[in-house]
Amino acid sequence: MIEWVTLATMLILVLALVLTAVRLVLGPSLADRVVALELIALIAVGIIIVYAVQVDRAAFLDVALVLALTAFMAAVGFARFLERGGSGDNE
Amino acid sequence: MNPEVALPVVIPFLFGSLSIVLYKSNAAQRWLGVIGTGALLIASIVLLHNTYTHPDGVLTIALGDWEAPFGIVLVSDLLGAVMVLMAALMGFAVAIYSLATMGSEHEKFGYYPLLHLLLSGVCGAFLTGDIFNLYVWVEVLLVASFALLILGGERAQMEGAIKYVTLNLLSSIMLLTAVGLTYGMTGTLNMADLVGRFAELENQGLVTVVAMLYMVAFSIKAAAFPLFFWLPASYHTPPVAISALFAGLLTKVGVYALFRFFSLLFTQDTGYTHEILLWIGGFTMVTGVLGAARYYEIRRILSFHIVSQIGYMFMGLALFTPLALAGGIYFIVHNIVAKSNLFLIGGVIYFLRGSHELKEVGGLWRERPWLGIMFLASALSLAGIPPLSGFIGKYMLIRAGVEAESWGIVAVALGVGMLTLYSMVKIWAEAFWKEQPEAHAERAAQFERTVSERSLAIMYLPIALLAILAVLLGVGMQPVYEVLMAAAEQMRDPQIYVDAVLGGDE
Amino acid sequence: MSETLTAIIMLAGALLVLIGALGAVRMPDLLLRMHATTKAGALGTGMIAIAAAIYFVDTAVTVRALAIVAFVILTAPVAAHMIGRAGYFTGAPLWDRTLKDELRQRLDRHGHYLHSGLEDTDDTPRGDRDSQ
Amino acid sequence: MEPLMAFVVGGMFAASIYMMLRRSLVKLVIGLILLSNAANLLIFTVSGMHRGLPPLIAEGALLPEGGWADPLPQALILTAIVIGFGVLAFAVVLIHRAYEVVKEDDLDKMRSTDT
Amino acid sequence: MNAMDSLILRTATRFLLPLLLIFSLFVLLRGHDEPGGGFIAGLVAAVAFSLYLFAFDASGTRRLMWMDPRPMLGWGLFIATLSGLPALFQGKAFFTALWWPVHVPGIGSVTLSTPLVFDIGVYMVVIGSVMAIVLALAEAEE
Amino acid sequence: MRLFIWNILLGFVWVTLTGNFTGSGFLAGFIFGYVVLVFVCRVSGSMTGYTRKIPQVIGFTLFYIWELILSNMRVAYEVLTPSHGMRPGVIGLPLDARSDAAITILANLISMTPGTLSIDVSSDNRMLFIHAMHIDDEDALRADLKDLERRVIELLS
Amino acid sequence: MLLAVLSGFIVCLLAPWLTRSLGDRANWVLALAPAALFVYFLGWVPEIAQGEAITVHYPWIPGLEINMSFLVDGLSLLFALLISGIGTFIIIYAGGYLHGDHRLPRFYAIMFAFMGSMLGLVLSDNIITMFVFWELTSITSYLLIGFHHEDRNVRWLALQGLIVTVGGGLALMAGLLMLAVAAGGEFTLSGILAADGIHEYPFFIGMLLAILFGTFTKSAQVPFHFWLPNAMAAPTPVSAFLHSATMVKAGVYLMARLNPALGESELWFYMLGIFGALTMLTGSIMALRSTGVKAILAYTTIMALGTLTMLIGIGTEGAIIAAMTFLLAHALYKAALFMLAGALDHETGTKDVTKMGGLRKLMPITFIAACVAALSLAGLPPLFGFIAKELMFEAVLEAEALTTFLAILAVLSAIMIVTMAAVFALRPFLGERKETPKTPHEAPLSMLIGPVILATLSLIFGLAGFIPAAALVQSAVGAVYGEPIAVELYLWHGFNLPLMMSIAAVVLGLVLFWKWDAVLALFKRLTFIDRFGAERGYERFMDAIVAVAEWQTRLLQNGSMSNYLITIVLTIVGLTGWTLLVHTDTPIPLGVLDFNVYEAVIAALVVAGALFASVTSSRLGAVATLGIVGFGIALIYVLFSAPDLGTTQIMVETLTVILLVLVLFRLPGFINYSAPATRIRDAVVALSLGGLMTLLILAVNDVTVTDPISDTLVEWSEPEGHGRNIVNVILVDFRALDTLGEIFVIGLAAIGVYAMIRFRAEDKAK
Ligand code: NA
Ligand code: NA
Repeated sequence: MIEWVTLATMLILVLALVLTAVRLVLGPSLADRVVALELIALIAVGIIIVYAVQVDRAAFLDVALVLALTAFMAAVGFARFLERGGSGDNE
Repeated sequence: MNPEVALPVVIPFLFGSLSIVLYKSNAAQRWLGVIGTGALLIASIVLLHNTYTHPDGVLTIALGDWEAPFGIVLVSDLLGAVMVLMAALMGFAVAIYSLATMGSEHEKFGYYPLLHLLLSGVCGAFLTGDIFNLYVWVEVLLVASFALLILGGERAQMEGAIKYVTLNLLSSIMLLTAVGLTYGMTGTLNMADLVGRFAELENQGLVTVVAMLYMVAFSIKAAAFPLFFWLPASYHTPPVAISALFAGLLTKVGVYALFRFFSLLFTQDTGYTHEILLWIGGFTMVTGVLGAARYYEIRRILSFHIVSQIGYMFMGLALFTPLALAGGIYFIVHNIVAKSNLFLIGGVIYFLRGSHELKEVGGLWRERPWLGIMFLASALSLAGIPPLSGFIGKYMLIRAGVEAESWGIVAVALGVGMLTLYSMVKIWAEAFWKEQPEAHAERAAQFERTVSERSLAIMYLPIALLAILAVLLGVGMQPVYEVLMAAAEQMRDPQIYVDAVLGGDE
Repeated sequence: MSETLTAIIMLAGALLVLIGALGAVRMPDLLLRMHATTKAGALGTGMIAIAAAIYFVDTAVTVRALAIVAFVILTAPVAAHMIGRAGYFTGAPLWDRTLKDELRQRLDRHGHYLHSGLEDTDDTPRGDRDSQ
Repeated sequence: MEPLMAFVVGGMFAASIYMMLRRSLVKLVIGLILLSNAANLLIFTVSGMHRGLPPLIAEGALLPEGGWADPLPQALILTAIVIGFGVLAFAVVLIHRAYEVVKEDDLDKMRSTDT
Repeated sequence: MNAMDSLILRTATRFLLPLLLIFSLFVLLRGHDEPGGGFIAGLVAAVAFSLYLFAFDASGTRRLMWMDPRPMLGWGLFIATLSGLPALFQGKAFFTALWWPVHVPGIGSVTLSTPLVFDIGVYMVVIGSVMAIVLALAEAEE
Repeated sequence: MRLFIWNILLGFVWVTLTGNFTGSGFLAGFIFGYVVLVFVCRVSGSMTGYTRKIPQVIGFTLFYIWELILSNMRVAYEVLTPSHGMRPGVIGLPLDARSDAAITILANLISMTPGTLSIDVSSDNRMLFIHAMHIDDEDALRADLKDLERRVIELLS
Repeated sequence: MLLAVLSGFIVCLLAPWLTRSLGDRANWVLALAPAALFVYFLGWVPEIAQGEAITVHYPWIPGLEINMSFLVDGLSLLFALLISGIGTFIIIYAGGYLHGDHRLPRFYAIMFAFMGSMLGLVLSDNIITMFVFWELTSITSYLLIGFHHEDRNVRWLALQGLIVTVGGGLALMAGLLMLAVAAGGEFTLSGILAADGIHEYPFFIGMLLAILFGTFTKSAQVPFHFWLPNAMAAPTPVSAFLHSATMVKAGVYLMARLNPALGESELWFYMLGIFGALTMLTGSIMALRSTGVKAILAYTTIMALGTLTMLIGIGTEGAIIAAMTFLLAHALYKAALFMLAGALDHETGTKDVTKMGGLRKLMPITFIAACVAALSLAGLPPLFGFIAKELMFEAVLEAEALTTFLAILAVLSAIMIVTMAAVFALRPFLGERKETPKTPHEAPLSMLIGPVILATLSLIFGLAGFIPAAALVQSAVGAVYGEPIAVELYLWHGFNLPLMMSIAAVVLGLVLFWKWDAVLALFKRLTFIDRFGAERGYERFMDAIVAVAEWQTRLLQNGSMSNYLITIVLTIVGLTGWTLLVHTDTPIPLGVLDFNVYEAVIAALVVAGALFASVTSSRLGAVATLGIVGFGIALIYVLFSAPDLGTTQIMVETLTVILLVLVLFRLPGFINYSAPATRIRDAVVALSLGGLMTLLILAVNDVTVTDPISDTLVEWSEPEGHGRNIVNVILVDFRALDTLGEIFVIGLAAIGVYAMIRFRAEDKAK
């Protein structure tokens, strides 16, 4: 069972990934893109975990752990960028 | 196990990292600079001596005691050892020259560590027997050169650096790609191991395809036609000691790699590959020297000349006879000495006159005859005037060309020789023979006042050393010839290298 | 049993994530999108991690999965706060049906000062108390 | 997967070169980053791709269970990623400084050192 | 304006920083057996310090780091290079790994080794380098 | 005292990460944690107000998770249905919470709960600005938020 | 022998010091060196006169067949004696001429270096060593011609001489190497002269042309003659030495030397005969147009060089005898005349004969010496020049072909030479005294001793032709001809056609002298010669080089990064792609398409992200999309069993974003700098590289590797490497050197970045 469950989960997550990527492309503002990027990072965490289950290798969880810990740094960075006067809108 | 093979890498690593640790003391960095490069020079002399006297003519060290082809092995054959010696020599000369010319700001922001680490990258590239490790060394020296190139932060440096960085990165990535493809085809990274594995491949054409990728990647590094753009765009922008170092070493790594790869690994279709190299060589000679003919700025002239001279090295490799290969190596050696020295002399001219523009300087033959003589020794050597070093190189190559009946390249090489002389004489006539132009006399006098005789003497020291070497390499050629012919014979017989690396040399 | 539980939680988490993604696409302005992505994304991912913990039945793995959950839930609101405020301050437009905005007029962009509007009501200003 | 990746890598190479040709400093550096990634993926692809076989050895075992994906290209790519990071960090700051000095994003307006 | 002046970020940073740092040590020490290693650990630590930088300011981050990034990277390089030398005294080639099994409470029977020293060098270099870059940029901005 | 709790906490983190649930494992974690704290506190000074009561922490965590689930259902509803029903707005919530920790926890909690998202705290830390999906009934919303604030303050007192 | 040849260089090193310490008398002391050499070479005469040829061998670079081998036979000894003998007088003369010049030490040094080179050239047996000296004469003469280098024009003229002679020298080098190959790997002249089969060398014609290109340029044959008169910019002692007796004769020497080996070909005859004769005529005509004392002599030198070339080309016994006789005669009178011209110039301050007059009273010795030397130049009895000219006429009439053509040219030039000899010897001295910039009086002893002795020798050799014949000419002729020939030289050799030609030449020449002013005016109007002359050709050539250089640099190094990138990319695609298409036989197989949907979607997102980043006009959009690409790649790494890579990719991606946002906000947004056509071009270029990479991957993917080295590493990892994360064991142990290099890269980048940011910041602070 776990095979089709992981596969289904994977497909759902990938669908979510595509949708979020659409938002990232559409923008319109930088903040929108960053929001999308953050979600992509979270989805990536999910995908990695599902994959670890799928192939029955817990070692991959470590990757998810690192991603979960550091992904928000991108958001902080972009936020800093915006607050420092970087232009957030489409140029 | 021959620990001396690793020393040319380890010594600059140690001194380089120590210099970083002691970044607050300029004095300590200067001392480390001279001692470190001096130690490297000694180590490289020892290395060449041991390599030459070894019955196989090849020394190896398997790092970490992981036997080849599984770990990384450093290999010193005669080609590699000679190149290391030249790198060390240049490093030492430039380190001394820098004592008098490098501003304290440059020292403070890492000039000496960068110098050491550039040398380590160069030496590593010359010694490694592993293609991926070669990529790493190339990156080490490249990033060191990036940092050296921008040291000072002037506009020209930035503009030049962008081209330098971009195009060199493109080349590195091509190299990395080629390494990846090689591993994908053979499952090994060790050069000696590759010789056999390439030969076993069914699809020999694919080997040639990958060879092309290496050729382009290294040709960019070597600044060959039509891939040299980064060099004339950037080499004239940093302080002259750095230009000299670059001129002497960087492109030579690309050339060396071509020599290594196209004598050891890619000899299955020389009729195709080496013919292409020959064409590249010819065009490189011509375009480089024409570029030099155009300019009136000493460093720009010299920069374009680097390109031109690279063409001769290609010619040596492409003709692929023992004499031609020896001639090619000799050309590298000679060029390192003569070209770098010209840059150093250009630096002295700058310190005495405040300009690199030929139209703004003059009167040096009257005032500084010794400088003139040292210039002549280097410039005429570069132009291939006998009995200086450049002549012997040209002679070997032309002779090889005549023997191979490659008339086109012989004609080009000769014609380019004349144009080389033309532009060297241009510098001589303008900077040395011409009187100091009145319009710029004031600045010149101002600059000359700020140069103490002591620092001038320090500058003269490496210049004289290299000038004497330029003469000696020509006049006292016989022992050099023997080493180089032995190196060329090694290159013609890859089995020597393969046996030394894989045969468990203990 | 644990497989079924894994399946349920995992699928639910994934669906939650999908909802977050849908929200990211569908919602009309930045802040509204963030309502979707922050909550659904974080919780969905957290659930997937928990599903994995159940699946592997191994303390080390469980701890790791819980660590993932903790990190996600710790960092997601911080990230949301940072982006939200940066996007808001730099003028990301609000949905035209937004009813009120009590923040806009309190922002002194040049001094990067955000007024509370309560400055006069308290005699113990605490502006710098946390900057040791 | 490898044939598919061949096209992915090809597409990345194309995208990065196209980007670098846009004359803009920023695009140049982003193009370089992409290019570096593309090369890494290329190595990953040509040395064979395997699912679920990380080159990790369980405690007490001598070999990874069930086979392994080739660890050597992974080590190479890791080195290449790190090197790429260093180099690109330099490049990023370089364009930043170049822009400050030249006040120009258009690469074709930076010709003073050539001509 | 030397910080983003976000109370929330600052407070969260105070909380996350120790976690990130201890996580980086963890990744460093077990890298030989599980995913991780000096490089990744160094990056995690660098991310931690960058977070602190974003939440607070450059001078505070410098104080936090205990050692100036430049000598830190210098020492890292020096240590990493030195780790290759002891083998010479045993008549082996450079970078031949040497192992000294030691029982360390908490991690169990850990072997101290030159690769570990090497990895620590890597760790220092990565932190030093990344922070030298990031701090210099941030300070230039300020 | 706070630092000591922190140290214990880091010891736990270590133990859980290494999966080595032994006394010596905890000791190692404690030592590493101590090192990190010495390192961090040289600069940060004291760590201001953090949790003291473990049970309360656990209880609160459960509450938080519950809120999360609720929040997600609400969001799911909004995402999956046409969006015309939303009445969003930004409101300012005057704060009784005083400590940084309390304010931060409150803000993050609000971000994670139904239909609300913390944007920022005023520069004098006395007003929290919140974006809400529905401000049709603003008073009820404010009441909910104040209730949450009370819980947080209690937890940290 | 070696010492003798190298003595020039040894004295060169000592000369500056000697000059400074000896002061005014330095020239007399320094002249002892060439004088001693002269005596030394004189000592060889008896032996060589017997027809002996002696070779001496000192190894230098034996591996490259470059050795200090010397060949002493009649030819080389004749030259060695001329060089050392005339050299002696020149050194003495220079002391007077350049009296008080502070650069005299340098002058002597270069002069001795030149003398040494010249001796080396003529004495070398090894062709490469000879070439070494050959080039050294070019360089040293360059330095000598440019002695008055403050003058822009002088620098230009010196360069001209250098370019022409070195340019020719390069061709010569190729020719000599071909000759060595043709002679079966023989690098000594003696060996080459003895070798068989040179004429069968398939590239004989090319070889010959290359060698002749070298000798023609050096010996100022048409059309390379122009540099020689221009080289008169040199101080007169230099002109007297280089351009009369020595350097310009190097080409003649080499042709004479190789005559036995190459002379039998028709091409040799026609090349030398025609170009020699034309040079002879051109020299005479140019001389007739000149008014400068040195210019007149320079052009007559060209005439002489043409004559010699022509004679060697004719190559009969008589021609060779004539050539060697003429060579000796010319050296004697021309050196004398040049020194006298210098005396005139030195004393009057002008070089223009039309501005001189009536000097016979003030400078009687000069006058007499000039008359004697000029008589020899004109080829009048009883001087040695007469014998030479008669022999020349005789040889021309004997020529195998082109007889009439050569004879007419010979007589024409003889007429004009007579005229100019008269102009030189009579114009300045006879007639009314004219005002000159300086007040003339007799030149000092040092400047007269040379011309007087040399003029006297011209007379003695003319009257007693047996002396030179026996001592020098016969053995030289033997060397050039290749076998011994008996030579007898007499003033009177019967009333024959040559004598009649001589008489006609003298009569017509004197008529021309009588009408010289009119002739001069007429010739001066013939400016087309300047317009179309070879010198214009040289200038055009040099201009063309600069123009081509400009054009090429504009084309290639034009500063446009796009052009650079496109060129490089197209080179990669061209070379690699072409090889892929042509050198691999089968169509490249696609391989097994085996992938999951989600993998494909992630892969597609990576490409889509990359493509979007490359086309979007939003800078930050591009950066953010870079995030997708980065995460996507990380996922691919993870999905295909590389957890460490995934982690690293994520961390690096995060830090890259941090860096970008720290840096980017100062930069402007994207502006579209390119037109649609440009974008299409760029897209094509980009896709070509992408396509190439795809094909490469597919091709390599088709290769199956059976035993990668990594299998061994996996086996070693736990037992030998003490680690269970194999990637990490590789990184810190198996391939620690890579990792060490890698961290040095990181450290270096940090140092560079730090310097970039801070260096200028502190600049500003100052
Ligand atoms: Na060079
Ligand atoms: Na393969």
